[in-house]
Amino acid sequence: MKLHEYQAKQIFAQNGIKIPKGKLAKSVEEVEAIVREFGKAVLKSQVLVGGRGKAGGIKLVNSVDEAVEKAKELFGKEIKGHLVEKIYVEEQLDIDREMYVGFTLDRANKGIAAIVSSIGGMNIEEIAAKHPDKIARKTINPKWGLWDYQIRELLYESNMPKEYFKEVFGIIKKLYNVMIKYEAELTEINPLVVTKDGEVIAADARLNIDDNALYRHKDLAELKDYTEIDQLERIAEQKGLNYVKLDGNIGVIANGAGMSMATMDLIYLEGGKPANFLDIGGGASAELVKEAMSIILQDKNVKVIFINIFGGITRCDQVAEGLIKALSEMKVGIPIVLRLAGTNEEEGRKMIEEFLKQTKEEIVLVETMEEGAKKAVELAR
Amino acid sequence: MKLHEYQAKQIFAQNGIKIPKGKLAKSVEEVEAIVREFGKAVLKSQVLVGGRGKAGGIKLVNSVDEAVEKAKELFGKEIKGHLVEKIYVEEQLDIDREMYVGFTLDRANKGIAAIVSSIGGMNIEEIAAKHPDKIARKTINPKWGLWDYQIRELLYESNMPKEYFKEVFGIIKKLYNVMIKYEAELTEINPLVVTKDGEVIAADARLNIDDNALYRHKDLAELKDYTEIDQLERIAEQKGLNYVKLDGNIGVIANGAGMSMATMDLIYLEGGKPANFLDIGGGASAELVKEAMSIILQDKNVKVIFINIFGGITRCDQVAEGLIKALSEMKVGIPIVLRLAGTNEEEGRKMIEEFLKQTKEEIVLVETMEEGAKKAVELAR
Amino acid sequence: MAIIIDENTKAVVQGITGYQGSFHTERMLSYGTKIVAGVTPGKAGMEVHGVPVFNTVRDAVEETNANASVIFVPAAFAADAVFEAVDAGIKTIVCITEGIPVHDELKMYWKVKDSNVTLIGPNCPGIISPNKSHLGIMPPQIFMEGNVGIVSRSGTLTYQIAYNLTKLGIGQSTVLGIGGDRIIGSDFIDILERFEKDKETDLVVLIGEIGGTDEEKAAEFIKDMSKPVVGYIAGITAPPGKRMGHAGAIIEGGMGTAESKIKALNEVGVEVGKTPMEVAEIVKKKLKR
Amino acid sequence: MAIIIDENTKAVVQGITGYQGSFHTERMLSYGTKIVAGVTPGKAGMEVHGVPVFNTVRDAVEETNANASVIFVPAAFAADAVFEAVDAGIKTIVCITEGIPVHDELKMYWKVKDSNVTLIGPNCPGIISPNKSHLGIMPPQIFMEGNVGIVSRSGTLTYQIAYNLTKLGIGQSTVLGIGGDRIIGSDFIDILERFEKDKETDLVVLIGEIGGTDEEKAAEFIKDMSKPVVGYIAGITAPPGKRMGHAGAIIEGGMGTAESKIKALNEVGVEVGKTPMEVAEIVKKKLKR
Repeated sequence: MKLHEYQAKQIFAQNGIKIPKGKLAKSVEEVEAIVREFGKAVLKSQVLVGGRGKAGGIKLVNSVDEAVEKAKELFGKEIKGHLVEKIYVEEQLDIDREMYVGFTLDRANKGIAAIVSSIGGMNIEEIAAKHPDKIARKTINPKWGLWDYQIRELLYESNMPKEYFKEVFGIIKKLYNVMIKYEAELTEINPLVVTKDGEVIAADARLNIDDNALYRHKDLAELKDYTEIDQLERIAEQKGLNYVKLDGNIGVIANGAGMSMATMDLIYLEGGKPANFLDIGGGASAELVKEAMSIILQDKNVKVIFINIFGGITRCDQVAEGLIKALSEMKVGIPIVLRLAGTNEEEGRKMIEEFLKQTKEEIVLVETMEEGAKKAVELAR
Repeated sequence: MKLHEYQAKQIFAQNGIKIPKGKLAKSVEEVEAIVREFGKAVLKSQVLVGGRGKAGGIKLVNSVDEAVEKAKELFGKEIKGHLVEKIYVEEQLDIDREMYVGFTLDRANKGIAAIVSSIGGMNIEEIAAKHPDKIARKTINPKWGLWDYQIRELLYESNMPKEYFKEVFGIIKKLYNVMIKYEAELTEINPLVVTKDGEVIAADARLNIDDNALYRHKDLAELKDYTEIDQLERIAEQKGLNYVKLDGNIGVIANGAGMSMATMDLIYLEGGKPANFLDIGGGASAELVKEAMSIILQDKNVKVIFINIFGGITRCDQVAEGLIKALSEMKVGIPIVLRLAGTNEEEGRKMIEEFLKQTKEEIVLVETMEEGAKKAVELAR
Repeated sequence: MAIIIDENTKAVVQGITGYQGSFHTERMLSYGTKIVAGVTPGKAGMEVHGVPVFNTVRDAVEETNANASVIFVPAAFAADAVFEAVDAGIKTIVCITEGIPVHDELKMYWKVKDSNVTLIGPNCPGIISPNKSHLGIMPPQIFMEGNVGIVSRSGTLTYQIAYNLTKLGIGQSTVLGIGGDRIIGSDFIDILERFEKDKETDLVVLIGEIGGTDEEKAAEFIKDMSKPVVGYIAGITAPPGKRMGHAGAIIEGGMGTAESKIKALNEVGVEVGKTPMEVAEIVKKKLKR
Repeated sequence: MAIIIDENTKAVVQGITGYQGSFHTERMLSYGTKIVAGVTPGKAGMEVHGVPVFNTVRDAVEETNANASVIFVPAAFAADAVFEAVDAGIKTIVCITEGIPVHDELKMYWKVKDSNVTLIGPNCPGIISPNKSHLGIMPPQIFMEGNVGIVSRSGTLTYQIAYNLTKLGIGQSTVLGIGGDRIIGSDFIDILERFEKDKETDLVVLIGEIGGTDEEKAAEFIKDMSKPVVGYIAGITAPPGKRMGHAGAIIEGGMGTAESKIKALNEVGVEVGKTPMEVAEIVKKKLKR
């Protein structure tokens, strides 16, 4: 779960990291009032996507009039597919230098990656590519946590100027505490700004919390911004389905994440385009199959649905039952390619064959997933 | 550093462990006022020594008159060599059952020993000897800390009745947090009481903090009760000397803890009794040697002083200088046996030989520590 | 032979009294797996499908000499269950539980590593050495004893490919899913090392998917393997930044694409099947040589 | 041979710019010890007695290939210094610092254990292999090269006994103080194991003191040793419950008395000298046989 900048900054501040003065606005009027108070300001679109700045989501404003004008531009604007509904209004900083501090899950080394750079502002991959001497990286072993010598190594190896050592040392320590305390997958300050007054301050803030750990962080779970998630994906999540919307026209339902991806890939290999990823998981009930159908049918691009089931724990008869229920309760109107294999395959196929005698919906039963993909692509043309 | 029961209980309470209602009294009048408020009460002498109860330091009182009478008895009483100056007045508990929970440094296994018993009240060695089936012990590895399965194992293995599982589980967890948070060497609840109302409550509290860690726990360091420490030992500590008073009549000064103990042992082997342990440490200055002399001379039992120096970092000439200073500035009046070996031995011996020409004090120079001990025992007779 | 589990495997089921634990215990038992004990705190003395239940893994091991464990406890208690099993002396742990917080998984990883314990999973379908032992939630009837090892990040896809092999008359030595999470106890290399040493295994099928760099690293290891490896990678059509079901199946910062994985495998001589069927056909072709 | 350190030991001094660090660096250098680098954060580029100073141990190791470290940093920073040395690849650490919080010492113990690093100390006088290398604060002139190993919990007492031996013409292979704290990196058994394997060592002197059960455990190990061991135990007259200087020298709960230690050692055939002089005499007698 990604937190908005304004939410992450609040948490940083609670954990002793300095942040600029700022207030959240949900309307042009609120922006106006805040800028009237601050004088000069920065309007920052609160959308959960990287590269907001370059995409025009951040505006410097030097007067109330300018603020109103820019706020009107920003509200309702779409940034990389994300609608701006909230603007975080911040004081302008007198920037002397930009730096970077971040922590992220280190899959390869089974730890926490600590990354520090003595320059910042651009994204970290860019810094790594262009200024390898200004960046330092280290894996923190979860057994022992972060120790002072590691912070010193990060500072020296990133060629951090000595005058910022003490401040940045403290910030690295505090940000690591945030990473651990809130069970984050990633947390980042970019840029970490040194102002002309010599203050070291988090000018931006990223904090992504592990969804699996949210049950231990109820207060954070409440911050989840559902408006940021595709509506269908949100509904699917509530039903316990893994659904990702794509831009093709062949709806996919499969059991297992790998199987679902493989099904999408087969469609692609046959020259078609999958409309989604949808994993009904292991041991799905008839009810869940029905829900899966209903979600896919809400995607108006879908011209054909390919249901690909390999029954292990999942029983093919349950899948058939769910499918029949769905077809009985709603008008589908597009062809369905169905492949059932494994546990109770026979029973499932028989149920479908029976059902086909009494319905006008089109269900094509196939033997293998390869054959099914071929058929689905044909039908989608 | 040992905390008093009332201090430890305050810390327990701050960390979520239930304690009985109680107030500290430093006079009979204060006891009277508190018992007037509480009705029935327990008067508990606050002395830093185990087995207070058996030694008569704890009194149940059922009326204000009784409280006054008992308080008068307790104040000024000596319990195992500790003077009662403070009484902790507590409500009386309606005890249904006594249990035990404790953590201590586990030298042998390099961890934290967790000890739980489903019975309590007597000391833990006694429980272990008499009721081995009611006690469970486990080493907690500092790498991983205490995990829930270990608490469950402790509960099952100590045959803890099921109805107390949940409460005691929580208390074990909280007490471990106290152990770690305050860097304790030992912390213990004995007895952990179940009242007739089913409340689980810490009826006693022990908490010993690692002296070496006190710099990180300034608030605790301030709780140190210097009245509990032998005055000479206190002065020695402030001077940076390791001094332990014993009941013999031969004062001992040596460099190094092992060397000091060996010197004491030699005296004992020759049939004498050491008056103290005193380690001046490595690289002692002349000043420190003088301080060591002055501390030993305050012990009126001392009839002879044996100074045993093996110079490594410590220089024999420095020791000689310190001794000469001491003898010049104060009247010693008892014989000194001096053994100087190692670094600058010659210089040291020469200085002493010169000094002996102009003083009336008796200094016997010996070649070996074995010879020195023999001589000291002779002179003490 | 087979790897990790065989007829000498004696397993404890942690969380045996739960719905999943009980259901799969019955299935594993009926396959012939030696499930010798169950563990659920507070339920000692019970029996589940004839298997005695203990309060702690330590008790279970003392009574039954179990050497393996299958974990079905809820995500919130899974790390504790792994730690408990390790400290009780269990040497092989299969953790089925999904949805475990990743910071817990990091601790699990290092705990088993410190004690030289093999952890399969979490969030995995388990492991089967056909006709010998099955620890997990796989459909055992589709497998057949033989000389092909299968290691996979996916569950159903594994079944599909094993099923295809079985239909072609090709049996398996051991089949296991290493799990779909970002931090797992055993990765491809850990398993490939064992297949390389296993006398019963002549060829290995590696089933990967997008996310992480585990397949790329495996390729480096495969370079020095004596046994042929056939691959499959799912997720060619997966868009970056979107999790495809598994927490680990996500293309992040340009890393972990199917393309890069297929390329790495091809470069060390691994034929990568385009479809599950093609994988089985390549295996057949290779075994004939 | 000798154990732990010899002429191939190349050491870093952590805390070299402090008073103690600088003073003892000079002494170690003048004995011929290879001190190749010093570390003090922020002081890179300096020299101390001709030894180059680095900001981190990692830098020092990269530049000089140091394989050992002597730590003189203040107690509050000692655990961090040990961790830093381990992660920089140092294989032998001698920690002189005294007064380290015991919870820090627990972490130090497991950190070095995890990485198979040898830690001597903390709160120890160091280690000397006469005429080869000296890492610590011992008075090196009293030692003589030879065939007796000395392992001790005490500093000055070690010097006294080594001095007695040297006076009798008996030299030492390696002499080391394992430290006076309750939690130390290497205990008697760790060192006895090495002396047992060391070809240059024919006899071992073990100098113990009250507190803990390290000597009792050592006795169990000595039972199976091929080389003779001679003992000394300080603290016969120490009263229970009082620390005799060293944090570890305390009789607690009836455990760790000199009597129990002497008994344990005697039972496995170790002659325990009553005085430091007697120890040297026993050694002389045993070597003559």
